[in-house]
Amino acid sequence: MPSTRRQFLHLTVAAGTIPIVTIRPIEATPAMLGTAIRNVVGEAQLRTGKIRLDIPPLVENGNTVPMTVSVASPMTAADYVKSIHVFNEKNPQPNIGNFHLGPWAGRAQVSTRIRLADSQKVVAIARLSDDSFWQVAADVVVTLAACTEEVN
Amino acid sequence: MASALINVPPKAKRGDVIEIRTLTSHIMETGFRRTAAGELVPRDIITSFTCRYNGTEIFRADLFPAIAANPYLSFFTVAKDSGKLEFEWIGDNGFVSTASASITVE
Amino acid sequence: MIHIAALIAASLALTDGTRAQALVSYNIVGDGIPESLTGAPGDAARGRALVLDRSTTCILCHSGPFPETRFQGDLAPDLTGAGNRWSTSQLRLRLVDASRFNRETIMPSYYRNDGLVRVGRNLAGKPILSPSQIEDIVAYLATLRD
Amino acid sequence: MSVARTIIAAMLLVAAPALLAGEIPQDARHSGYSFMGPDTRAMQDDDTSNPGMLFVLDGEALWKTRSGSAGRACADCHGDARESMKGVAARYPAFDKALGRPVTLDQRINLCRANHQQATPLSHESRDLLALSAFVAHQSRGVAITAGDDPQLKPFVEQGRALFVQRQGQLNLACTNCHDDNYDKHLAGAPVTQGQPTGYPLYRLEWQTLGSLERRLRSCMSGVRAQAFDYGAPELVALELYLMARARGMPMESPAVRP
Repeated sequence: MPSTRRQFLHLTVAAGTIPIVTIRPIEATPAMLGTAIRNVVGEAQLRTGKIRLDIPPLVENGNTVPMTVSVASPMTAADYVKSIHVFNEKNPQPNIGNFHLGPWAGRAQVSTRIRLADSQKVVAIARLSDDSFWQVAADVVVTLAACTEEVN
Repeated sequence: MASALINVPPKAKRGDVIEIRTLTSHIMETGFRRTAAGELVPRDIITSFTCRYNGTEIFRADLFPAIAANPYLSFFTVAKDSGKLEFEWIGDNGFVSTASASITVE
Repeated sequence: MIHIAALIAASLALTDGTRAQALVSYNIVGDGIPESLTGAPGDAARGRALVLDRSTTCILCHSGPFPETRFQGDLAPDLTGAGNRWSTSQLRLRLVDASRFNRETIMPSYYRNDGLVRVGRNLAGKPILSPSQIEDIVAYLATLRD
Repeated sequence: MSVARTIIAAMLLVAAPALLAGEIPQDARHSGYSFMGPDTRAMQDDDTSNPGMLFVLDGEALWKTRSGSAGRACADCHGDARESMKGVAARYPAFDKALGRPVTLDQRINLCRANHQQATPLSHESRDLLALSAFVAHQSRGVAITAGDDPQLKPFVEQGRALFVQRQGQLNLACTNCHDDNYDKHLAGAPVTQGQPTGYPLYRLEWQTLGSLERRLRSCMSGVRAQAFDYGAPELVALELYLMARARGMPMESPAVRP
C-alpha cells in the first residue's frame, strides 16, 4: 500500500474479516440534495423556524455522529408533526432518515446517530399536520482520524 | 446473533410523555465501500424500524446507509394504557429482528 | 567539515525478499545539505500540498500559516517563518535526518532507511519521502517568511 | 520538612511499586475518557446508549450457553459472573502457571474453552470472543487495575516496558514519545491521550464495532508504519501487561467508547 495514498484510504482490518478499502466515494452534489428534498417536499414552500437540529459542530469521528431533531409543536390532534426528514450534503447518498410520528408522540423529537463522510451541511425538515414544511440546517466539521489501520 | 437494547420506563402515569430508546446490533454496511481487490461490498443495512404500542403503530423510521452501525433511535410517546411495546427492524438480505417491552400505566 | 553519507544498502536482503532502496547520495556541509537531492529546484506549490497532506505527516504535528486547514498539530513548532529561520540547505538536512541535530527529537527522518526497527513489511528499506518530494517541501518552506 | 517528605516517599514505596523513570505518576493518570468531547462521553455514560453494551448482552447469553464436546457453559463452573468475575479483568493479563507466561483475558477464555469445554478456540476479534470478554470485563467496572502485581510477571512487565520505549517503524517513534511525553497535545486536531487501557474491549467509533486492546496496539503500530505484531504474540501480550501495570490503580470502564 503506497503510504501517500493513506489520505484516501480508510482501511478497516480485523482478523477474520475482509480488508475493506473505503475509497472516498463520489460525493452527493448540492443538486442531489435538492432533488432528495424535493422528493419529500414536492412544490411546497420550505419555511425556516419551528424545527431545531442539535448536532455537534465539531465531531471526533464521522462514523458515529449523535443528532437530535425537535420541533416546537403542541402535538395535539389538530396541530402535530407528521414526519421529520434528515438529509446530508456530501455522503454518497443524500438521505439519512425519515421518521413518521403523530399526535400520540406527545413530543416531536427524534434522536439517532449518523455517518458523515466529511465536513458538511446537514438539513432537517419537518412536515406538520397542515402540510407545511419547516427546515433547519447545520454545518458539521468532522475531524479526520489521525491514525487509521492499514494492511501490513 | 442479533441483540437489541430497549429502554422503556417500566411504569408511567397516564398522560405522561415517555422516552423510548433502542439500540440494535447491525453492521449497516453502506454498499459504497470496496474490498482491497476493488470489489464493491454489497449493501447490508436496516431499512425500516417500527414501534407498535398495543398493536398500533406509533413510530416508524426509514433508514439509509448514512445511519451509523448499531443503529440508535430515541423517540417519544404518551403513556396511554398498560401493555406491550413491540419493536421490529427490517433490512437487506431478509433481515428481521423483533423485541418487546412491557409498561404499566397507572 | 564534509560528511559523505553511506548509502549502500542494496546488499541487505530483507526478510520478505525485498531489498532496501539505494538512496541518492548527498553531501552534508556544516549543518545543511547545500545541493538539491535531485539536482534541480523543487516545486513550492507541490510542496505546499505535501505539507498539508495528512499522510505525509507535516500537518499532523506542525501548525503553520494555512488558514484553510482546520486541524493542525501542536506537537512540533509552528512553521510560520521557517524560511527566515533556516536556509534551504538547513531545511533540507532537517527534513532528511532531523535526529542528527537532536537524538531525542520526535521528528522522523524523512530520507533515511537504516537503523530503523520493525518497519512495516511494505515499507522496509524505503525512505518516507522521495528526493523530489523533499525538494518540493524545501522549496515551499523556504517561501514561509514572516 | 525534608524529613517528612522522605517519610512520605518511603511510605509510597511500600504502598505501591516504585514508578519507573518517565512514568506518569498516579495522580496525573487520565483515562482516554477525559480527552473526549461531551457527546462521546454521553455515549459511554448511559448503558442504554453505549453500543458496547450490545456485546455485553451477547456475552451474557454466551456465558450460559453450553459449548464444546464437554457440553459445559462458563456458568457451569463459574456460576454467576456478577460474583465470580468481579475484578478479574482488572488483574489481566495474568500469569499462567502451566504455560509459565502471562495470558490475556481473551487467551484465558480460549484456554477455558480448550481445557474445560473441549471447544474450538474463538478467533481474535470475533464477535463471540469480544462479547465474552466484554461481559467478563464489564463485571470489573469501577474496580482498580492491579494487573502486573504478581511478582512472577516482573520480567514480562519489563519486556513490555522495553517495547513501549523502543522506537519503531518507518516514522521511528516509540509509544512513550507520544503517550508519556506529549499527551495533552494534538495530532492534527485530535488529542494525544496517555494510552491508558482502562476500557477494553471498547467500542471505537472509528471501527464502528467493539475491539480488543491488541487491535488498538496493532493499529498504533501501523500508525508509525511498523510491522504490527501478530495477535497473541508474546510481545503484544507483554505490551498489554505493561500498559495495564502502567495504569495501576485506575478504575476499569469496560466497555468504554472512544473516537
